[in-house]
Amino acid sequence: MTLSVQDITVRYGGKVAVDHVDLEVADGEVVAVVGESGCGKTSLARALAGLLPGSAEVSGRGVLRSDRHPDLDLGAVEDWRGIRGRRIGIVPQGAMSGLSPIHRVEAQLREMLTVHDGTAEPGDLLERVGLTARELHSYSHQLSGGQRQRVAIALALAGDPDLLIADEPTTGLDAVMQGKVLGLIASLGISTLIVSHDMAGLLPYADRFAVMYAGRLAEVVPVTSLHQGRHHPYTAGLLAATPSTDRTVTWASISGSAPPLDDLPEGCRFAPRCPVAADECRTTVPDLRVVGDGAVACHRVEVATDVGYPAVPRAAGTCGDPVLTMSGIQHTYRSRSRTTTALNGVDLTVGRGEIIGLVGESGSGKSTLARIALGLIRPSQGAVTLGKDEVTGSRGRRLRAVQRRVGFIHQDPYDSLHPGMKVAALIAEPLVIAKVPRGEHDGKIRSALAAAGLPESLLGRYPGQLSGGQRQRVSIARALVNDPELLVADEASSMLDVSTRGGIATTLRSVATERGLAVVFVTHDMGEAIQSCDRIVVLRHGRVVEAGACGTISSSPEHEYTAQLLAASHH
Amino acid sequence: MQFRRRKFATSSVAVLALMLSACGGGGGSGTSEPGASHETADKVTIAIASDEGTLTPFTNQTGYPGNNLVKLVFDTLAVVRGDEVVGLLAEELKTEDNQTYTLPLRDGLTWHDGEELTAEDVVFSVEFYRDHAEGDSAVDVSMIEDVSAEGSTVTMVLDRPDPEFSRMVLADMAILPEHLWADVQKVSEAGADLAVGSGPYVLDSYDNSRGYTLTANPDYAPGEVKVGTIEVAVIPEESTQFAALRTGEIDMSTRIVPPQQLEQLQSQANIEIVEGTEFASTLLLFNNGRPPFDDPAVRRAITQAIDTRDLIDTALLGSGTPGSPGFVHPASPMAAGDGSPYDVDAANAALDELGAEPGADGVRVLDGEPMSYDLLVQSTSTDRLRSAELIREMLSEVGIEVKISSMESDSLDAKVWPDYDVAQGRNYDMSMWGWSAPVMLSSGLIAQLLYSDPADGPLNVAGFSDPETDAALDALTAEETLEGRVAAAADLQTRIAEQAPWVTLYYRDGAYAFRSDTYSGWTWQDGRSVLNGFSFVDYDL
Amino acid sequence: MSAATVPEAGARPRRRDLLGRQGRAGAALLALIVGTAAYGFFFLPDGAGKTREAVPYEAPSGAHPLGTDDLGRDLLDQLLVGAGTSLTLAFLVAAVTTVLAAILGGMAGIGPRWLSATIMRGIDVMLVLPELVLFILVATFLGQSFGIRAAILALILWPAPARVLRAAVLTSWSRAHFEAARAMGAGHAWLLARHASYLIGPLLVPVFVRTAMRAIVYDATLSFLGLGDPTVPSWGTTLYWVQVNGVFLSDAWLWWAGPPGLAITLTVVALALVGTSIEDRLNPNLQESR
Amino acid sequence: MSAIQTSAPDTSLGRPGRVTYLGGRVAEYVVVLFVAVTLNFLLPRALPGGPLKLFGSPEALARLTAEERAQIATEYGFGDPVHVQFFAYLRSVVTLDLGTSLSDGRTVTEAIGEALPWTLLLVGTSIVCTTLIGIALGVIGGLRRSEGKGAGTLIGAIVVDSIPQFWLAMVLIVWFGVKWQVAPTFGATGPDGVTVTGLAQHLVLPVATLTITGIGYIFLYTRSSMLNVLTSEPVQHAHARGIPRGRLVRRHVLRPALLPVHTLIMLDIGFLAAGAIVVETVFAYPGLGRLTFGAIAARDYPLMQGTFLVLTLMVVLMNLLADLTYPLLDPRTRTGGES
Repeated sequence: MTLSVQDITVRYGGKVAVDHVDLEVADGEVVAVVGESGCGKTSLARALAGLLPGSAEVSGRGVLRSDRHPDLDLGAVEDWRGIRGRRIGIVPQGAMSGLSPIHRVEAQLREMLTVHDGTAEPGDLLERVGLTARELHSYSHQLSGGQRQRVAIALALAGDPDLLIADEPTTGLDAVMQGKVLGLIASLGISTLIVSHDMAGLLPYADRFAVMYAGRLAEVVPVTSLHQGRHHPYTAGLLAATPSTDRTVTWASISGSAPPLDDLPEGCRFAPRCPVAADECRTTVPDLRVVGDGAVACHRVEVATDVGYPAVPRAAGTCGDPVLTMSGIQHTYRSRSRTTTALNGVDLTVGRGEIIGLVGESGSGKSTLARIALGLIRPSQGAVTLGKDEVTGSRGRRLRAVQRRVGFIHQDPYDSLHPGMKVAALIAEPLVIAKVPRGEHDGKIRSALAAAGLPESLLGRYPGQLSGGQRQRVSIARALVNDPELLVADEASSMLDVSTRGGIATTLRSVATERGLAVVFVTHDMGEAIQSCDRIVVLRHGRVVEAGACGTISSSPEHEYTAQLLAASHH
Repeated sequence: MQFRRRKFATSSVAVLALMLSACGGGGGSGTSEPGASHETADKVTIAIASDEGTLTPFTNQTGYPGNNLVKLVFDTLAVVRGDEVVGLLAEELKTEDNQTYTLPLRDGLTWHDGEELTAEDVVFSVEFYRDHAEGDSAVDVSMIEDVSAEGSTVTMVLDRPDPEFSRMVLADMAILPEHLWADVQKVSEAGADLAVGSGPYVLDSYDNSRGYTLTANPDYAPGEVKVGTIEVAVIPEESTQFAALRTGEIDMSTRIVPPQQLEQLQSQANIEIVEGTEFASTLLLFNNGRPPFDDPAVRRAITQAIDTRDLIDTALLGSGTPGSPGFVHPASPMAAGDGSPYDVDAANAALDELGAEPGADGVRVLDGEPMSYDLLVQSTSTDRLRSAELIREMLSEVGIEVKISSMESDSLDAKVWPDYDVAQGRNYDMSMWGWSAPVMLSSGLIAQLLYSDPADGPLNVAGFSDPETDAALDALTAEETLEGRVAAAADLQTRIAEQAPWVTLYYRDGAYAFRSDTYSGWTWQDGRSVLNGFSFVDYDL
Repeated sequence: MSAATVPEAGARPRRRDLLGRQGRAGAALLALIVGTAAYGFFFLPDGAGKTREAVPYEAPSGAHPLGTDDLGRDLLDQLLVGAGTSLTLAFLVAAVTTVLAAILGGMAGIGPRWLSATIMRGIDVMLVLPELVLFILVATFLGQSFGIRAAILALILWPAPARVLRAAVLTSWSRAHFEAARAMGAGHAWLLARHASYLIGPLLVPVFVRTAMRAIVYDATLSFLGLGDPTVPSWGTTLYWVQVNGVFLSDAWLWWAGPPGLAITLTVVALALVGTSIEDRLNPNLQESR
Repeated sequence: MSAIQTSAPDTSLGRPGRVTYLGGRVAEYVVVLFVAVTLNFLLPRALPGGPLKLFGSPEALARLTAEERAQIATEYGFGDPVHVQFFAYLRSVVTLDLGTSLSDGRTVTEAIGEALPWTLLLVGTSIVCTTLIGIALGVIGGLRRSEGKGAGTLIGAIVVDSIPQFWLAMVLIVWFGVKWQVAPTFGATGPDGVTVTGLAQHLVLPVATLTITGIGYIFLYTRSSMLNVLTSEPVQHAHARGIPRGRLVRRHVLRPALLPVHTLIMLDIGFLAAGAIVVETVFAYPGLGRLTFGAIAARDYPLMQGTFLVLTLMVVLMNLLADLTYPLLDPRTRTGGES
């Protein structure tokens, strides 16, 4: 047993972020701590490495064992020098931007080796993470994201640690690269604790999962028994909420969102969102009990074998007249002396009631295409028409009039809502801009609110008081309020927890069907596209590599790249 | 006659505005009492306010102290001692009719480079000044009709008799070495290598960082030099100069000690003050061409409302002489009568008589116009600023409102004296103004202030015009003897007092501080303060 | 950035406390100074500090707590009346500069490319010219009345803040809620009024404050160099007369030179406290570390 | 952030390259100099009294006839059309013939040449002192602030930053010069000419003035830069990787934190030279500042134009130097790649 901690509790000024958690990591084992944002997983990992800010109080016991070093009582550590980096290696969150910008890779590795008495050579370390000695002389800005992540792992290995803690090691990487990095970590043979929100992505690589919810452990389960036996409804929900590239597997979502730390429910904290919750769940805190190979904290684990989470509906199958037509779109960005072709001869048509998935990795041009559809970017060549009006030819007032017929859902739910406006004002903004008479506002707002699945009680709140899912629903309501013909959702769910993504997709589907809207759904997640769209357009380097119905693409991709994407989101 | 002051001195910085070229004998304060010891010194450090260029007669920046320094390097034919003008390079000044001057040169005169100084050099100098009228230090020699050398004697013949010629020209014209200056074309670019004169001091070095080093001329014929080296440091800030004087880093400050610091400096051990009369005047100028200042009665009434004694006591803390109504300084040989016309009741009565009744706000209304006037003042001249503020107070007592407008001196000049050409008119109500010492000491210059014809009165910035005064001026300049001029000047002063083309407010007194523990031989020379040959040389004239 | 970095989504609405403790202390100090100036302006009799009330150079006494100047005028009155002039100038300059900087910075940020380029080059040129020399030159040539001084200061001080504001405009324009609003068909006016004001508005305060600071110090320096208007009471004017009268070399500097110098320093400190506090708070990096 | 990330192209194959970039900067500076020269050309032509003022004393002018006036204008080149005058002026600037200082006999180039070394000495020493002290305090202030302390230092720096320069200069003269007599009050050299001790002693008070009034700015800037870097991801990560604090500060914080300070200091040198006007005047230090002030006081227009031009040139050169040296310190601008 490399690591065994008991009763870890982390408080921030009275708010409990991690609530009496026990955890063990066996020698060479890869343990994944998963859960939605705010569930305490990062706090747990940081507590283990002594990286919490001074304002946090930590209590509990923990022992770090190894055959090369004496046992270490983590609870008693006051000075973390000689522990971090040497006994516990850290791959911090966002390692992409966390390398020193002013030192070469070799210097950074040497520093770690010197500081932590490492015996390896920098070149060996790079080789171990799948890089070559060529990268030794590079600066971090000369490396790709995946390379940087590997360097960060090499840095963590320099001190030959007993335990590796990796916090969200795949953030910011493309799907294909995510798998490679996780595979690398799992193959190192070191006892590892990975913190992640992507449970499905870790399935092939983790030995054991510790599922956290609202600061508590919901379940601890070996990966081998994950698809059998009884589980916590939350674990089941997380798995069901991950969109599969197999169109025959349904995609579900967990309703609601995780509770804030200062407003935790009595009893089982998951009870308000749990489809099988009973009275007992709302009053009594469930203990972590051994169930099968693992342990589950649920009163209802016996009845929870088949939890009925709401599934994302499929298309009705009818597709109306074309609403948006883009033809021969070409776009180049110019900076001082270089030009970059972002789009090259893209055609796209979206009809009434249809959801089109625009899929591609970062840099594929999908967001540029969405912005051209919105009239935010004028393409270098090509034409865009909305209904009968040409978008590309309009300017000024006329362009703005066309834009008012399109709803836009921005990727970032945290920044796309003006922090100083209340929900009511946010939703009314398109009406005010379009100079819709005041009298009509109320009705339109209410109907949009209902369509987006939001209670009216939120109208008086500021965005800062809402969860990510709620904010994105505000964005949807705002996009719908002025009865648009077209909805453009740019990675609308990418920054949301996996549990709520399905909910957003459900809402989009229902407005497409009920209101006859044409929807452009931009995403980098092949599974999500297959599950929620009617047709899919795959973009790569500004060109369409494949387009077709979801079912066809899912079962028999024609282009190699499409197949790669499907493989990367295999789950 | 020539003005030695640099361009901005007339109208701006009063501290620097002591213009001291041709100087007046005149009563005054003579010499200071020297300290007990320290009659000679190896080295004396003095501070000046700004760089003075290469110390040639054409390149000094200011009249005082720049011209004074030049005159330590370059000697003149004559020098003013007390009330009289005596020969310096000239053995004596001989004239029968004030028109032909015969000037035998002293024996053994040499230039600093060892060359002999001859009568030809004097003739060359006169011709050189005639050809180089430009530049502010040039001497006006246009009245010399003929100059010739015979042996070591120079003879000059004037176009008409002028009793003030010795003082105005002979005592002011620095003699130039022909062998160095004959080829000089552009005098404004004369370098330090041309600063070779025949005076008591040799310019040893001039550099920006250390200022000037003047060393005693060992072969100086007219007398014995008492101070071995004079170091001249440039210190722009007045406070820094006096701070350095206190620490002993300098031995004399060429700035007039502000009255308010006199007591303080005097109380310090080893610092002494030498005081004397200065002839620069400070005026309140009326635009005589603009109503109501075209009426002498109004001008007189305002004159009566101003308490010049109070101005001196307050703005100068007593270090000044009240302005004489006839303009001429009481210490001048041409002075005639003084006594202040200050009388508020009389001023009020005069204004009442003119029909200027007080309006609603207490400001009188004259001919339908409120008596409210702008008073221009140079923002860099502190005593004039303060005086202007006091005048505002005084005139409000008689129901006249004054609005002070302080401006940079060039801008003020542009309003009072556009293009320095009085024929172009003027644009102001009232302005603070001042003339330098030469104007006070030369009857010809006084005439230039008042002649109504711009050709004869190029300095008539007040726009004064009065036929009777013109006649009085004609009479004055026609006099061929000094005595005659003094008498005619008395008539003129009565006329000025009556016409009041301006208010002569005061003449500042000079006061200079020095370290008595280094050198105490500082000697006051009227018109040239203490920075003059008498402070450094035991003359044998 | 993943959603995981955003802590506690349900937290209370963030009150925009832009000042903080230091800033509040600065604001209080500033209020005190402005109050004093207002007192001088409204409650002192006309001509206070301009009329002779006692003998010149009087040491502090009950009647004249700060003594009298070289004309026998009350120095306390001058300090109070001078506060009005100095602060009015500073705030006037700051206001004009801020508006100028906002307009030009804004145009450089969102205007057409040629306009933006022209303005930016202009700013670069202005920033490279030595400010103080420029002040002195222009003041020498154009005159030194209150209005001209204010105009010169504003004209010379605008480029630096304009550059800051342009950067802010550019940053704001790339914010998601701007893009969302633009996609709704919102015009520039709406973006400015509803969205930019929220982000840039708070930035105007430090810009204003910073300009006011520099205006006060520069004006005092100009006055000191004799390029002010020595007949209008202001702190710089008092210091000019201090200098002229050699007060620094006597004991009187304590009550004559000290108070205006201290007043300038205090005002600038107060402004700086407000400015740095707001800047600190608007800097997201610092906010996180709080 | 993400919005930009997804919409901006990043198939970067290196920046446009230093040469083009520097070329642009140099062109910019040429424009700056051109504007300065133009301003210089225009100012004397806008002044009261007109160009005649360049000729001589008012009294001398007063006697001139109209013909003589016209003749002078022609002689001094003011009679020509403005564009001819302008090109003549440009030519004189390019050939470094800045004219002759009004009647002090020296050429402007000569006067400036004499003054410049003193200003460089004074400003150079001050920059060294200011930089060392300011940065040291700023680093400490930044580190303490990151620990939630150091408000006192901040307020101290703000106070120091707020003191009017001339005021401080006078106070220093009175106390250190006159009262305690520990340092000379004026000038650059002692009575024995140029000696090391003499130079050093005469630098004390002016350098102290420039330093004290200068450190506040550097301090605030360094502190803010430190805070930015301390909270940056690379530093946070290095901390997480177990790099000890001392090493962390030395290796990972200081250099990136001082990068922007470097630029600031380079720019400051130019501005300090201008700021030295006050200090050099008060302490009678024989540099460019005193020369400028003297020229202004005496309305010596050619000299004024010359010093203004040289000061501008200094600022521009420092800007250029900052541009040139920055890549030596920051590999990101040296080796290309996305920023």
